[in-house]
Amino acid sequence: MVGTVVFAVCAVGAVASGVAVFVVDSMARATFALLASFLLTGVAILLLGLSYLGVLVILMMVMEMMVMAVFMIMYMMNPAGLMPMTMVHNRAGSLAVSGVVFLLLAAGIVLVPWPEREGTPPPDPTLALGEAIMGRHMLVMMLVGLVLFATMVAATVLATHRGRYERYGDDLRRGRPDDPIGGGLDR
Amino acid sequence: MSGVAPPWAVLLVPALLIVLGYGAAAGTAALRARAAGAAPVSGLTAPARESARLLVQRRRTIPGTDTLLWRLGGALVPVAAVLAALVIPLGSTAVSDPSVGVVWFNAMEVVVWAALWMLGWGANSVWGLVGGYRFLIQGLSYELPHMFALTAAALGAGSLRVGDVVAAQEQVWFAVLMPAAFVVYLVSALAMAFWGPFGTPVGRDLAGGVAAELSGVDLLVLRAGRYVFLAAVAAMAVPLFLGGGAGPLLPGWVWTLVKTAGVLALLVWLGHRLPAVRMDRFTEVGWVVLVPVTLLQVLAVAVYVLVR
Amino acid sequence: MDLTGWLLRRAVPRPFVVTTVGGTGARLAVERIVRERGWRRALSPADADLLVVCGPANADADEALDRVWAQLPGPRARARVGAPEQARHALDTARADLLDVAAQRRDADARDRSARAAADPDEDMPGGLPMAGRGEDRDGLTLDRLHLSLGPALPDWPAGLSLRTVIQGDVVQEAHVSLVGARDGAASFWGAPDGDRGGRSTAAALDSAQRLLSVAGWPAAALSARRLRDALLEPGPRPGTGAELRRWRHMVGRSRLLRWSLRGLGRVGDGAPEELRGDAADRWARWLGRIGTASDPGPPGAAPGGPDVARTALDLLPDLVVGQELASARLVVASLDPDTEAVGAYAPEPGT
Amino acid sequence: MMLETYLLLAAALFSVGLFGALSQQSVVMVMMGLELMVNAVIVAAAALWLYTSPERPDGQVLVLVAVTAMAVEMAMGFAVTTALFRARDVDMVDMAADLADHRGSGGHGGHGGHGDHGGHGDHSGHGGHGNPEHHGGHEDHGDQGDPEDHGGHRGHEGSGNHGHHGDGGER
Repeated sequence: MVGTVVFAVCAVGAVASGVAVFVVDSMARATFALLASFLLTGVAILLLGLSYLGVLVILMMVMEMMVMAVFMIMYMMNPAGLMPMTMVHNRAGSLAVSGVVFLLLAAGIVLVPWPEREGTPPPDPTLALGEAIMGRHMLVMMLVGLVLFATMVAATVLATHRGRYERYGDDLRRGRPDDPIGGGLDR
Repeated sequence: MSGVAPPWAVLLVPALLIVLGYGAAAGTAALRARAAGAAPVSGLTAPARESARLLVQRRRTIPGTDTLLWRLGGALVPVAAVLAALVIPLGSTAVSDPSVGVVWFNAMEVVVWAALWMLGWGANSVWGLVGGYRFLIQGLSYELPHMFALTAAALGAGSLRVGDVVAAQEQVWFAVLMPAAFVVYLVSALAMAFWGPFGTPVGRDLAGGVAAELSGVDLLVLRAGRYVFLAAVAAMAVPLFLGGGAGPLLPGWVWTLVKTAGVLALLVWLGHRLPAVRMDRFTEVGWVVLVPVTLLQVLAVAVYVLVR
Repeated sequence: MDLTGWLLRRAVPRPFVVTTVGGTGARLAVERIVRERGWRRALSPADADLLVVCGPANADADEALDRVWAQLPGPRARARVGAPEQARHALDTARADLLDVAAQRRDADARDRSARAAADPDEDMPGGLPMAGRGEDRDGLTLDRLHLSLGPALPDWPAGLSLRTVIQGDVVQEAHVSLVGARDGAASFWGAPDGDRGGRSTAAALDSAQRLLSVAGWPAAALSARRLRDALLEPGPRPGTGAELRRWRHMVGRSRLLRWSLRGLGRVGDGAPEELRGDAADRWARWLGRIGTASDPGPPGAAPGGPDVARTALDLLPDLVVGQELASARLVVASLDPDTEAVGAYAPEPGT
Repeated sequence: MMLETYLLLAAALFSVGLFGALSQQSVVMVMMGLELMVNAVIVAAAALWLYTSPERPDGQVLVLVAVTAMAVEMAMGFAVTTALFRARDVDMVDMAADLADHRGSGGHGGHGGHGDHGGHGDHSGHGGHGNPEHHGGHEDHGDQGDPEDHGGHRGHEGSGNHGHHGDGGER
């Protein structure tokens, strides 16, 4: 069966590239390994019939990883991995903890008697999702929107060291902002 | 309205895209020849002769390159173009018409971000790296307006399926109904194909930018991939805004090709007539002007859908 | 049949044109032939198969040129055009070298062998490259700083100019100007006496304009400017050129996008010579004005700036590009377009 | 049976992410670990939705929330990293431990964090051969490397290696 084969390839590939993230020396390659892991899980989600969420994961992760790549290069030492080095602490402990967690989870997954499926998947899951977040679960949508907006503002405030007083002068009377490099609209 | 094509059509997509892309390259060369004072006809063979040169040219090995990412990046550009084009209907049939076709197109088109950045990074050169950064900021500037333009079309049709978007334009084309979204789509089409005025990631002032260290087949793949990608985004404008294969007399697939060629010709002509847009200036325009404009466009479309 | 040779004969060569100080005349001749044959100039050595050096040889420039030569991937050929008359023959010879498949194969094998011989892994410097250091920057992030040398072998760049910069990301943090291969007593091509109806002054402005247009990413307009420049420099009568010049000027002069891109870049105060004052958009408008007055058969336009203007431009350059992005820095250089041939030997003032 | 397979995939991704989040020193790498864990949640939620209660949309909504959480985590993570880096020149979690006020704040900031580790390798590369050799620069310009550059061995990042570049085409 094609679906099973595709899923097997995706699952193994996703875990393998997830491991690769913490194995490769080069930060650029680590970023793209993470991206590969996300893309493969995106395909796995597509196999479940969740076409919108699967494609959304792919779309979002490509953009997010590209932004991440920039920060990797900015802040990481040795981003190309040209000089072999390790940046880990307590490797054995982490390995043990995560190994135990995996075994526990796996045991739970195998042992728990999962309930039988109730009902059938909707013909168009995207429509079902849209009706849910615009209907019964609208609170979720509103919260998500608010959180995203708050994140934008907070992240910008944290990341920048120039406020409007630097830009428009102490009494905010400057007509054109005093930026190191001006924008296209002079504002 | 829409159907799904037989499997062999998967091969037809790249073939058509290559033909259209060659046309765009030849058109560019013809306009160039005219500007140089030569006969425009000589432009028709120029892309083929350039390909011949690049096929003979040797590939380069440079110390300190990230060869895996470098080669992968170049190959991704045409691959992303073909994948994005899979959902574009030719007439009334597409290779695949998933229920989220518009989002699929968007996701595949974003892959070019990764491709160009890998190319710039992998070559281990300042020019390439700066070119890669430039394309990222270009992406961050055009992507939101572009997404809202797509949203407007999807909203007008009430569906993310490309076939439904075409079907919704039986009365009036979306280019007429939502002109701002159409214009923004054309601008972002130029930007995502890093072509013409948005070609600074591979610009002359950076000695070729992300392509500065490429030679031979690698360069051929990137250059050809860029034209193929331009053809794909031009082709997507047809089902989204220009009524798909609708038109009198001729069959639907001919109309699709004619309209695609028209959009492509417009993009090529714009690339000929406009100087490069500097990204440090355009970013502010993108966020302060284009995002609100497209948001208002989406609002207008929403009201129209409600009162219709 | 021999596929490589067959493809090579059909390929259009792509020359990487480098100008040394004193080579403007040769460059114009080469650019003219390149344009007439439908060739295109390469953007980088990696893209090129011909290295065309315009101008007299000098030791400093030759060292840089040898490095560029080593970067041509091959098949490759090299041409030196010392004087305008030699251009056609030199390019024909280089093209013939390019088509000599057997010789190209020998060259490739020799390079492969020497590359293998030179390969020596170095533990401290991966790939033989030293590591980047860090430094203060304008955003207070202390990021990596890279050394980037702009010129002398860069397309659309003043002959012999070398701008050694320290950049972070793509922002220029430090810049030092020097001239490679410049010597006192060399004659400027554009400064030569103008015997032919003001055509030379207009051509000089057009040459500056085409360079700025190339850097500003408008290749089509730049190409037209080169064609008109070549027409103006022709000794005989030039029917129709005036009308075409007006059309071209109308097209580029109307472009608001271009003015928007140039606005606010490289602002020079009123103390400087008049040719340099204002920002890049002002200088661009002045060139257009000069082209405009000369496109009508009237009095010859003012001669382009002499040695003092060029020298002032070089002195101002470091301060104008520091804090700018690479794209802006290149536009600033193109908008000043210092006539490096007029300057003679140049040493920046001590302390800069 | 498919449900268990999907959940095992999720468990594996979660464990790998947990390992990364626990073992890595760099803030950005820790974030990569966290993202893998959120990714595992997405897979698990999607599979549970499909195989237990596909008629209720809650599973899908949970996936949407997880995707949002990922975006928020990344945006805030980078903002905090930038702020930390600007204020303290720190990008390692250990070095930021004094934020919790049980370590002195000396000793960690400064250039040490980077200098210890062999520098920003690639950049050098970029500087290194991007251009000088390329468009013909000067071999000697490294000697004006600024004194702030720690450790003299990276004083002249931009200069070297003219000879190598480009001399090895391959067929």
